[in-house]
Amino acid sequence: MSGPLLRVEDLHIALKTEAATYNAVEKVSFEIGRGEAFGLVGESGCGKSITALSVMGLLRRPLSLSGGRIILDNEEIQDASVAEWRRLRGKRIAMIFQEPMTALNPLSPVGRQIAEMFVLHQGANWNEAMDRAEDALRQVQVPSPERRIKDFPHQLSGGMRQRVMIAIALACSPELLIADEPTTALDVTVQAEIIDLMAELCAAKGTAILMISHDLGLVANMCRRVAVMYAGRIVEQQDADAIFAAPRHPYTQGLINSLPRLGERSRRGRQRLQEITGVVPSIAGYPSGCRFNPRCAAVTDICRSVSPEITPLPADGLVRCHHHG
Amino acid sequence: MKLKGGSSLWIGGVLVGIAVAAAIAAPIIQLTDPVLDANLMNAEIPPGADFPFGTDAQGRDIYSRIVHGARISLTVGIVSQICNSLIGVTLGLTAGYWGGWWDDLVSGLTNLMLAIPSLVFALAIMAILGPGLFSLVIALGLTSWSYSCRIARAQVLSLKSQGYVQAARILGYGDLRIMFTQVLPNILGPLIVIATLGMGGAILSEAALSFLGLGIRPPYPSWGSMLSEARDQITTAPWLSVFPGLAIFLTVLGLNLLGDGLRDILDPQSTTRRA
Amino acid sequence: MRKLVWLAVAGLAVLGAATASAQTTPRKGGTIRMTAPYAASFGSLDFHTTPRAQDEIVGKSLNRTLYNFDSSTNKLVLELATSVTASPDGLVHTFKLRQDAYFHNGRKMTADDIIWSYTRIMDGAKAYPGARYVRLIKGAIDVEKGTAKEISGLKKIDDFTLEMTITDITDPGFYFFDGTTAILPKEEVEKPNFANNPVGLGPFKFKEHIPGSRVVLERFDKFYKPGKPYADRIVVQLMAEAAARDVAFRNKEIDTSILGPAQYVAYRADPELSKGILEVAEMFTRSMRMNPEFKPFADKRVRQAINYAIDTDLIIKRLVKDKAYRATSWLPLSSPSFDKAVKPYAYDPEKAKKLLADAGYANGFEFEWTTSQNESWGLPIVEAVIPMLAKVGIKAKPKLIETTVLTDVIIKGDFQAVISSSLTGPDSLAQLRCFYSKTPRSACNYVTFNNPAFDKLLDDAGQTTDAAKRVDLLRQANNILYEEAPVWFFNYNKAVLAYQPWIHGLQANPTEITHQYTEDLWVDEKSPAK
Amino acid sequence: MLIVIARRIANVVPTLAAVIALIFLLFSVLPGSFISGMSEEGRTIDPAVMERMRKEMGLDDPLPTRFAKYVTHVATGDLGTSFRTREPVTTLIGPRIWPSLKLVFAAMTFAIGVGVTLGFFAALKPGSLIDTFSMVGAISGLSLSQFWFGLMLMYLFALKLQWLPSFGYGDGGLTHIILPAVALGVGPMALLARTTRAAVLDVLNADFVRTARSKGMSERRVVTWHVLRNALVLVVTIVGLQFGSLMGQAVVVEKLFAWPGIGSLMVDSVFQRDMPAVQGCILMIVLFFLVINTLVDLAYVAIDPRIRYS
Repeated sequence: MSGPLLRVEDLHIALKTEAATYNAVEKVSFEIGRGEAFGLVGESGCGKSITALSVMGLLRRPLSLSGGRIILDNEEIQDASVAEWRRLRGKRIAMIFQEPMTALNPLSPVGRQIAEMFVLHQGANWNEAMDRAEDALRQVQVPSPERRIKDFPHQLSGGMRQRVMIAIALACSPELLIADEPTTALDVTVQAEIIDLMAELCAAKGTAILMISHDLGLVANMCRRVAVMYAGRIVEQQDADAIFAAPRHPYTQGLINSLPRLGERSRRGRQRLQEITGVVPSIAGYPSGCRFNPRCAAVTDICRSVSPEITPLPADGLVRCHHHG
Repeated sequence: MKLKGGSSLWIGGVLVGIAVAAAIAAPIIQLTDPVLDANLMNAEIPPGADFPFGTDAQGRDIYSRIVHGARISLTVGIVSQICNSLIGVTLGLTAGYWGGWWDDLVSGLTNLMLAIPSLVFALAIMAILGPGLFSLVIALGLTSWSYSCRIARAQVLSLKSQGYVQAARILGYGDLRIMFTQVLPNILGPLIVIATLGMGGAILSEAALSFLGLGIRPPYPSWGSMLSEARDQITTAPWLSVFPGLAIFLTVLGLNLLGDGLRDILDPQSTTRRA
Repeated sequence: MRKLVWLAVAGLAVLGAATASAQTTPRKGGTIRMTAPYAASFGSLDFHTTPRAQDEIVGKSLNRTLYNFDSSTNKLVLELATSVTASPDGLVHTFKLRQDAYFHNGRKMTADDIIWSYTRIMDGAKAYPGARYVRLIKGAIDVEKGTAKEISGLKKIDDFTLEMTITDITDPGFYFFDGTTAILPKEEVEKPNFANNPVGLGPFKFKEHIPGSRVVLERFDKFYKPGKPYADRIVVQLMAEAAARDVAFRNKEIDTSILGPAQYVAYRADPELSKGILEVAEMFTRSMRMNPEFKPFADKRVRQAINYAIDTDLIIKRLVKDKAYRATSWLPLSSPSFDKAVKPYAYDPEKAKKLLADAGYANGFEFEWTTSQNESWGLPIVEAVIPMLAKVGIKAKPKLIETTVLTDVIIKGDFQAVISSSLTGPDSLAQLRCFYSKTPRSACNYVTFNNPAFDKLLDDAGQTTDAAKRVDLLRQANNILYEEAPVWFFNYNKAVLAYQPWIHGLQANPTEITHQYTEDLWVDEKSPAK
Repeated sequence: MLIVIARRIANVVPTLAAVIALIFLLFSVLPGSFISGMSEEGRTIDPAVMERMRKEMGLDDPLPTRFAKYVTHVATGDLGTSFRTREPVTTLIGPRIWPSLKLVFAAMTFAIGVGVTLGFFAALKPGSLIDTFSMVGAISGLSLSQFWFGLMLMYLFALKLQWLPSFGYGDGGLTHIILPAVALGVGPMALLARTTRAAVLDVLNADFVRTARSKGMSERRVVTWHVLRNALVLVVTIVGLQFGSLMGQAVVVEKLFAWPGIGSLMVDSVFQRDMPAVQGCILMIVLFFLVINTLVDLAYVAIDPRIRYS
């Protein structure tokens, strides 16, 4: 047993429309070690969610994998067969989605939806599976699980539903948990609880986490290493501490400046949080050169014509900018 | 829902376009007068050089009658759908806007309209008014406004909950102005889709009512009445029924395809999915 | 070889003479599958309550009336009586009744049953349609008004002798052959569910009725004609839709079917189907009535002009497909008063134009023509006539109404011109009274015809007991109608019944071709029906 | 649960009352008297008889009196006396109910069986041959004139192929019902194919289906465990509406195939101006609609837990 748990190499994801084919994700590479928590950060539409889906083998038309390798535990899985994927999903890689409201089947009791995991992957019969589902609910700290297993999703609060999602995802103690904006739809007070619960359970089971969020602060708290994506590419990757201390890419800097920070408010007075001007370009209209150039404060001529290459940084870090530093 | 890409819009548009063009240009593209050029010596001639679609029992040119029939059938479709839309939108807007007993009354009426199948209702109205174009338009125009009514009402309620209406009221706009300027543009897309699909339905209903002996008033032909008159001759003179039958089928098909295509453009949330 | 003689229309005189060949002996047993083509349901099986021709298709098997119409001689013949004698003044008729007629419940019919049935029909509170016929009997009207309990003109001499006093000099046969005057058994009628379990005197007894679908009848073994009926069962299928009937007939699912013009052509052209066509000149005259309240139609010359302007023969030939006989005047071909010497109005647009000019309508005029959708005497005819009238300057605007409303419109006089079909037999005097000036419009003088000479002829005909003289008077009256042209004389219907090769004994009944005396029908082994 | 049922039934009452009032008013202004319905080609009825009949039927009473009478009678289950047969309308309608129900159920079985199946498989493979075929078929089915299609079926299957009887009720067996049921069911079938396809596609794109896939379920299990039931909720509404209105839509098919149902009785009665019978038929048709839709509402409660508590 050597090497990282998950290695994504030079990943390309294509978006096919009737008119043309676009690269929704380009040249994305990263590694996640066993039990490690890795963060993928970016604005919506930057390609982070579909990167995660590609790792689950869940890309669906019009999206498809167009290049690169996904290696799980030294095994290439990007070309896995339908049956192989089925054995990977849920059992070795699990996923939590953003909307706990819609991610659960509204017509099925939550207990059953958890129990399915035991039936599918551990060959349990439904009675056993339901008992285990009750235990799973207890693990995610749902009160009176014996009654809740019969409840339908609409009878639970958002936080409770996300706990159910976690229970489903961790039911078979997977090696990797992908959490796609797991708390975005929740109240702020509940967010921390959920994050803590997730971190705690993963630590206990030795599960690695691929945490996907637009919230750099949240990710930095939880993950050891963080990658920042912009317009389909990873623009910077560093240790969480390093990225806060010394963000190298202007986009990362912008993200950090837009975060509210305790204690700073008084110092800055009534000054508004900084925002990154402009919007994420649409996939059909990526600018030439550096894709961030229309929004970048430090833009120069080269940024508009030449796409920046990767510059390695210390401690396995990297940045994709002509003017890093 | 669509066949493939925009092809349903395209095919539907062409089919409907042909029907509309035939209707508009009928007096020009007709070969003979559809009513007065009856000549019993020419009765029941199969399709050929002189009469491309053949002649009917009275010796009239079927092609010319079909071309003129397009006028009647499309008029029935268009006018009845305008009626339905007007009734539906007016009731739906006012019900959603004013609420209260009026809303209850309108939703009661809507339930009533849904409970009596529209063909049965139209049949009753036709029996009262007697056969004829006017009665037909009334019968079909009064009996299927429930969809547009529901959509209008739902739109008003959603705008109300978003505070648009209060804002407009604070600005001093009158009720009517608010309704029409705020609500109507939002439901125009779904309305057009409903009306397009409804036109097809109206043309089919016209054929059904003709079959039951309650169709259009002569002597100008509708496709339904031509089909209905020809049904006894289906073994002896099949062209009498083939061409009006095809005209109905292709036009309604065109309208349905067009409606589907328009829905993709005008009503992406598919509030009008046939229910 | 079974050989059927279908109706040969020899000239115009010999009509309704179709009978099955007697060369083979009729087979006993089998099922006869007839169709009821006029509506999708039967009205009622209590035949006193229903005047519909549709219902009488079943009624002819289930019931019997005092008289019957004999299609082979075109005469009214005694059915439930063996003889009748009339007093010299022609008003008192004494009937010797059959002594072998049994109701389906096994009871023998007597004079009481006839008296009871006629009295029931006159129940004023119920307004039975047959009252119009029974009203001929003296005192019947008092029962209707409720001033008498019994009809004074009906006297039971003994169980099988009945004396009937009538109020008009006429043949009572014209009145008492109609299905609405059927003789029914009191004890059964008074049961609560009679209409669903009808009992009568006919050759077949009731088995089942699936409303909207069919009636099934079974052979009645105690029927009074020896050896009859032949068939075990009769099924009368309801089939109003002509196209569906066509398919069913070709598919051999039914034994008889009424044909419209289009199918008449198709069946005649088909080598197999053409062998099974029965034709008869029915007593219906199709015409366009012209309302004299609409000014142009008040002028005789205009009415004649219209008769000249329309190429009636062409319409009959091409559009009606010869499924009709050209009408000369009002009375049908089968009427003894029909005048063979008179030629129908010729097609002569020039003469029509001249007549119109004489009448002051040189530039024509416009009128509204009320019509139903009927294929033989409705819209298709009107559509064919429109261009013909247009040629002489008359613009006709069709006004389509439902067949149901047609009667109302005609009775109310709410039309300028209306095309319809009228029953014109078998009682010629009664039919011509529809042009008698004292007959109100609501009764049947729909064009408010008023001609003193015509009135006089009818008065005389009503008072004579000399049958030949009456026939001649009515002939003259009919010819006045021809000259006055109160209507456009279009045609007399040719009813056409298609039948399968295995059914025999069909009668060409000119009062209504679907009304078959089923005791004479039989099917041979080739019938696919079980 | 009982409260839900009671509430649904209570909802039906005002609609039914409104229908009764509406049909009464509609048909009191119908032109042509019932007498015109009794007279046939050339045979007219004595005016004196007409007068008497009008009186007997109470047609000369003022409208409000007649309405009051009608309502009280209907409330006690008496639908009046037919003008035509002089029998109670209930005895007229009674024997028609079963054939009508049979036809409607057969048509719906066909529509659901074929429509839902086609729509379902079309949605599983969008853009495939079966999808294109089903959807072209469905939209064509929606564009067909019912009587024309019925006539074609009759010619093809009865006359040309001689597989099936062309018309009528027969002995109530299966062979007679096939053609009318197909003619009646083709519209709802087309609609259901489209709706089912849309519903299944909707559900297949739902987040919870992605969740199910992420659990490592086979596509087949995803469909049977999660898609079917959710799609059913969407389809059931359409089934209910179609089903409910089918008895009224059957008018044309019943006429064409000489099927002894409520629809053909109604058309006949309209043409014979037999108002009490027409009113009775419409009432039955509406009642059927309301009953079916109430049942569908209740079926919802069984299928969709979200409704039970709201």
